Amino acid sequence: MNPEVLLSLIIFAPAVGAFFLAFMDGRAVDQLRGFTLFTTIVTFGLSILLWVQFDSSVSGIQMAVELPWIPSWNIWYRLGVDGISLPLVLLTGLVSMLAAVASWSINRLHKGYFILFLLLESGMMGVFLALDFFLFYVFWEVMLLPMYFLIGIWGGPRKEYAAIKFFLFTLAGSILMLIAMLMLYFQTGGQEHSFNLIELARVASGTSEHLTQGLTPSMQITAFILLFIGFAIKMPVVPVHTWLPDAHVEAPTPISMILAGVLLKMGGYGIIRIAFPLCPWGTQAAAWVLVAIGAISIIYGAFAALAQTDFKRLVAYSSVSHMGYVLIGLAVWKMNEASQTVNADMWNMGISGAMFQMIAHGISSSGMFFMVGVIYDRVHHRNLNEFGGLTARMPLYSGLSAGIFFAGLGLPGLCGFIGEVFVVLSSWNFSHVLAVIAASGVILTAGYILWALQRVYLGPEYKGPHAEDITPISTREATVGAVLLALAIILGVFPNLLFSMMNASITELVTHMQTGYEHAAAAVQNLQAMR
Amino acid sequence: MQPSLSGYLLIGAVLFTCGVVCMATRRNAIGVLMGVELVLNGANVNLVAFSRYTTLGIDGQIYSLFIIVLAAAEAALALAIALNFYNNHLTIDVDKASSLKG
Amino acid sequence: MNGEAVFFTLFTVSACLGALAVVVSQNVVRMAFWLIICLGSTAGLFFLADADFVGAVQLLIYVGGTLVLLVFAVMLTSSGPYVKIETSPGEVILAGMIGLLFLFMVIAAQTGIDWEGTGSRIAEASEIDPPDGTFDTGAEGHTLRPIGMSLLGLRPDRGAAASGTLFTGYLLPFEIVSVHLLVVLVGAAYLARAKRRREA
Amino acid sequence: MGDTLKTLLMIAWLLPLFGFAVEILWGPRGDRRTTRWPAWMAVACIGSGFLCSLSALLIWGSGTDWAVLQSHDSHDAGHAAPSDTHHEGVEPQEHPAHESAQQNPIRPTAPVRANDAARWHLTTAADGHASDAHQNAHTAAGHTDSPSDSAASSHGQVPLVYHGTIYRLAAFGSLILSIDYYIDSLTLVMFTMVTLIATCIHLFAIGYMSDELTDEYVDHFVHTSDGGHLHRQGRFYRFFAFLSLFCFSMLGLVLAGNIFQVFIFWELVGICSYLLIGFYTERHSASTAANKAFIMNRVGDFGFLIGLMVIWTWFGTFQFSDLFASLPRDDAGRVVTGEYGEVALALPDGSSKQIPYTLLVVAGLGVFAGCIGKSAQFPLQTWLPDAMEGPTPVSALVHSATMVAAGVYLTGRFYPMFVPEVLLVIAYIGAVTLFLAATIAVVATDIKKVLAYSTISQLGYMVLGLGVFGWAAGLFHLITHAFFKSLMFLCSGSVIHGCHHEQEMTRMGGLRHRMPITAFTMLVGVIAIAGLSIPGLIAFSGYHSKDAIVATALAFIQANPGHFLLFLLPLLTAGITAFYMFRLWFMTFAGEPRDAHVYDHAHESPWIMTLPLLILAPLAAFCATGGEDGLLYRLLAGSEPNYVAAGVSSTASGLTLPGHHAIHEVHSTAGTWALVAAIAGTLLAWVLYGTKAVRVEDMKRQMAGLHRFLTHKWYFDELYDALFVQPVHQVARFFAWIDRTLIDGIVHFAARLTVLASRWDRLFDELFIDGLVNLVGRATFSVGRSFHVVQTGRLRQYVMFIVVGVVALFAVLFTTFPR
Repeated sequence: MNPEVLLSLIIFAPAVGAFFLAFMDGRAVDQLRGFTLFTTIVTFGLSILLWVQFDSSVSGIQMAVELPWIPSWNIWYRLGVDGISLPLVLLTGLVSMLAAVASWSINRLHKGYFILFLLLESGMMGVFLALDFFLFYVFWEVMLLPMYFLIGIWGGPRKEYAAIKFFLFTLAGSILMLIAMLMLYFQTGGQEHSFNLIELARVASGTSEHLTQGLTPSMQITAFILLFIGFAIKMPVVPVHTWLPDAHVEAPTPISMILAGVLLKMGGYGIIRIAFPLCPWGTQAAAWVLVAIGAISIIYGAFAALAQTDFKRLVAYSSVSHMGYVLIGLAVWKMNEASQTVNADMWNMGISGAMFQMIAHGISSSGMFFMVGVIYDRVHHRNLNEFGGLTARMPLYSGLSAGIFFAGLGLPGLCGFIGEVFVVLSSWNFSHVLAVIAASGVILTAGYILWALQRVYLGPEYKGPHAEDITPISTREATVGAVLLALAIILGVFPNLLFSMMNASITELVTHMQTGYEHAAAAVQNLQAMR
Repeated sequence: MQPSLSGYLLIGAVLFTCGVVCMATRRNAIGVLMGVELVLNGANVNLVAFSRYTTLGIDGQIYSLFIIVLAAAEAALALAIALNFYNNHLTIDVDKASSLKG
Repeated sequence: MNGEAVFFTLFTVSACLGALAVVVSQNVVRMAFWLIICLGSTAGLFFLADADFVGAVQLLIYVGGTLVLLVFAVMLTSSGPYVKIETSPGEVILAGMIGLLFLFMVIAAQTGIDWEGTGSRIAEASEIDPPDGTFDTGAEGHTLRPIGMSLLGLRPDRGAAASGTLFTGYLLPFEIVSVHLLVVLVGAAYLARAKRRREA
Repeated sequence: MGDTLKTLLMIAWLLPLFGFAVEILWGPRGDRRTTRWPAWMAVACIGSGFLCSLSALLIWGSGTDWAVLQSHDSHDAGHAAPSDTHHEGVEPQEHPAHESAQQNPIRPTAPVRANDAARWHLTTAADGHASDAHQNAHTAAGHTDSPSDSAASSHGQVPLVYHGTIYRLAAFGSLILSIDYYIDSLTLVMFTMVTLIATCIHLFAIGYMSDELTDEYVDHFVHTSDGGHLHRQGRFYRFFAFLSLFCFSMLGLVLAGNIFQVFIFWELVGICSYLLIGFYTERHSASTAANKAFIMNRVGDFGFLIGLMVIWTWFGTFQFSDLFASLPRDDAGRVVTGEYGEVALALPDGSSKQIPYTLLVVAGLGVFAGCIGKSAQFPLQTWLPDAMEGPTPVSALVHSATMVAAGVYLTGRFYPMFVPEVLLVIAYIGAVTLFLAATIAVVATDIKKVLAYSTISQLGYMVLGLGVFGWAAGLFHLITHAFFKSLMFLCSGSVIHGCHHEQEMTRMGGLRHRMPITAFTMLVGVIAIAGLSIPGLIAFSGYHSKDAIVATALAFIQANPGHFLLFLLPLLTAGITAFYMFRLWFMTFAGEPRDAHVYDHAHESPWIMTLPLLILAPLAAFCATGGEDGLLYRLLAGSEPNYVAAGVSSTASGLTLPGHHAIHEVHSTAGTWALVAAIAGTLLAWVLYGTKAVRVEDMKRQMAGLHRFLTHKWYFDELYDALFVQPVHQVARFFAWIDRTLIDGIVHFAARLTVLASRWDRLFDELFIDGLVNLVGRATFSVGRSFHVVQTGRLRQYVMFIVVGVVALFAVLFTTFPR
């Protein structure tokens, strides 16, 4: 299919679906559900089609779309896909589809819910496909509002608090991003300001004269800090993570799935798509801090998870812990005095591992939230100490849950392992201490996941309320779980499926960053000479 | 006493001042109107004098003609107003016409 | 002392005295009379200043028209006690003082100006032919013809070169004034028509 | 041949996975719960695996014309019998061979990565002093697929290593991670051993687990809240599915061609162990034990991961062949260090890299930390006894024969990467472990716990053996131990089954009358583990293998007298081992029944459970026949790293690692000491428990303090609880508190501050800004109001005002701009 049509369709198909939903009868719940599911399936099918058309040997952007949007400000409708965004697009399609299936448990205001749900999917797809900073920002914000309402209307008891917290945190991040965006817009390009991410990246890795005038190294550092904080909030990392447990706990199950499965990935994607290539010098300057924050997130998240008594909160903190690996993997960029990357392949591996970890976490974490949701739908509580004995009552459910939780635990053969271990392996090259700290996460992860499994699934009998409502898992629920588990296994056994997709792009990114850093170093010398 | 510019201007000034004082002191609406006529006349004297003694040429005379015409019109209208006022108030004492008092 | 000076002095004195009498006299009818004297003298002054057409108009319109109108008005409204409406002496004195102040000021202003120099400077700056100061003393009178031409849109007094764009005549103002007069007449008639009093 | 071997082993490896998939997916439906077919499926898979492995071993042997054995013939000729000490005279003639071996070191050629193409090359010279092995080696090489390019570098190679890639996991530039295979004789022996024992245990489990074949299983160990016992559906299929998954993982671990792959399967066996220990999910003790096992393993794996990170960062590869080739060793087997203690690696891509020596130590210790966890060595030994919560076949297979031995296997497999300092640590850890576990076993009364501690102790032996440079000895013990320990566990399982899940030995006794086959086979195992023998006539496997370790230890302390504990502890423990094993046997099978109820209901197990015992018993007894000249030892020694045989003298750290020759010299001495200790232990056990000549209760009372110390397992659990578990929970709670209180507190504070600021803002807005506006309005109004007096409405006054205004204006003008 023509890339213009295909990419735009992927983004706007859900929105069109939402438009049609608006004209449907709000009482015909089954039709609403069915139509939403159909829309998400179509979207996922389109993203599969994108995958089919994708050429993984090409390192740059593919199927680029360029249409003028606001020409007076040089804002374009630019879309495109490369090895970094494609997996996330596929993940978005998949998780949205499964979340649509999981949305059967929504029991009020169906029409509004499904409309917002589809709009949310549009926003997410747009974020991953946009190549114009302005467009990116617009989609970023577009996705924010439906999320706010989805949490705030269909959430749990403290939904208002959670929704506002989520919104304010994310908005604070967006504003920092906006500042950085305008900074880059006005400082780069010299004669012509641009929001084009590719163009900006090209400038950032341009000749040193280029950097002395426009995007100076010191400005890169400022821009990077702004962008990083913006994305870090989304990711999230300690200490700006506290919106996550609340949002997760209060959000309805399918929204938790999307939140964990896709939204958190936007932070990582933003860093790798925007913060890194636009500020190579800033990246290098902040690398150690990034890795340290990542390591702290791992340990902190794991410890915090260990202390939780709310099942969903535990899973939420596990997300914090797991996303720490992403940050570490992205930032293990070590330079020597000669401005050369020490062991660039290691960094390549780190980024790949981080990307893999994002996908893996998208699968395992949304699976975990779904599993929590399944039991919550039955007994309406999440207190870890009031479960037990579910293996006997719900054997299939327990089996699927165990599999998915093991994926979260980082068990080999399941997707979580590859990401974690690859990141950890690549991190020793960067810093011994941080690598050891990151690696020690495996113990704590095993601790909190196994302990949770023991308290929830094992044991002689169920201890909490509503024992009579525990019914075996339905086919619909089992399908979601089984799909996620199957994917976890496939990715765990054949990680190269994903790595081969990303390899060319990540290699190019690494080269790009190296070039950018060299030129920035030269620019720094120029600036010093000028003084 | 030879006619000269300053002489004319002096006459204009006297007529003007008299008109103003007349306007200020008459309580009779028609008296006020007469004061206005005097003021206009003083101005006319000036214009004609300028026309005669300076480079203004014929323009001054034409201005004074217009003023005379306007004065006539104004007089007609003012008298109409005065009559109306008289019809309404049975007096033409302008001090009684103080509805615009703030 | 030639005749011109004599007439000038005569008219000056009668005009000024007439004006003063208008101010001083309390009776409206007398005021009207003194006003006639004053305006008539002024018309004489106009004649002396070579503005014979203006002087004629002055006599015609003011003395013959406006004042008659005023006298009619006085008669229409002077029902008994209202012919004389006394003003308080304080007010008169105050007005007189302010009037004198004003007069002094105006005289001071006009005597402070060098009229000759100003005239020549204006003539230099405007680069136009100064009027020769004497109009054609033809059979039709001093100013009748030029004024008539001006009102029809021509300026014969400025010479052929200047009668182009800059010094057009007064055709348009003349028309406007004509219409204005018409409107005023209609308006005056409307206002002055007898209405039945509400209260009555 | 490489392809054939690879195919056979991969079939043996993947069949259990297939079995697992079928059993777990198809098992739970309806009436399939009560059929035995999952078990037979599992047996078929693992049995076929065994046949494949065995045929692979045979193919390998015949392919090399059993060169391993032949090459040792010369060795044999040199040292006719272990007990014969005249070999000292032969020594001088062997030295030239030594020298020549050192002058022509066999360096592996720089390996070229080959995907899916089995390549073989010469890695080791099994026996440097076998001068005439040269010929045989050449013959062997001639028989294999292709002439070796490195065969010219000659000296006496024998074993072949086939390695290659199965598929690639990921590649980042020059960094490649893949699933590889690495086949040498060790792999083949391990495969055969694992599949054989697993087959037997599967068979046994069919009988042992048969009470799960019901829809209404009553678990007497679990009490529900209403006071009754737990009733649940049987889970027969699930047990065998997990067993199959375990077999797959274990075989994958053995087949692994790179250390990363080992790590993968390492974790997988860990999770299988978790699932199997926690098989009775309803029992809290079981799930807790499973958690403990997995988490303690993870602690070890944390170290493993650090080792992996070091290796990956510095070597850039995980493949065994590349790693071994990268580490430079001089002719004497010492790791070559530079001036500042750095080691110049010869990386597979031809480049070189300087690695600090300390990092090599870190890498070695890290990987060994994984082994500590998996093999339950000190200080991570406490999980294994708890793991006995699992069904007995699991204990037999996972927690004695295979998985826990994986640590030892990895130590052996990764041996060339361990520098002497690491080996010393390994040796001490082994020594401490074997002693510590044995002492606890002396006082344990649960029949499975005794065996568990015995397992830890024996694993300590293996680790010690490897640590003191007895590569083959350690692995030899691994194999023999696997046989006799699985036998003993199965016997104990049979006892437990026969006594209706009674595990306390204090309630048993005299059971040999009730279950003779079990008693007899158990005795075989006990003799084997105790290391008893009649020298020169008959010796069970344990004697040979333990002998080899003790001999190595003796040779080691002779070279390094400061480390005498490394000999003393194993020697002492040899006696203790004999004591507690015979104590177990006497308490269980001999004497009078202590509990009539148990005795009366005891019965011999059905044939499906005794058959495996009967298969394993002869293997346990005779698998090591011939000792160091026997088939098994030779097969293992064939894979020995080439520098081990000659020993390494005075390394940088001052250690001297004994070579085969030095060990041989002291073999008979050590053997004699070990035998004496074993016999002493046996006699003591007989006196205390067989004859009842001494009252055990009195002894317990006399040494109450020691007894309590031992029954509390040296207070390790309490120590760890206080040192790690509680602090971790504290820290976790603290972090959660930080999260809820501090970070959220800051957020809330900011929020409240914002609200407060907004309030102030509102006040400011209402009071100040609005006030200002109103003020302006009011002022304007009042000013206007104040002017209203001027607005008299009187015309004449207005005129006056105008005039006054004009006058004033003029006055101002005249005064301001005077002429």
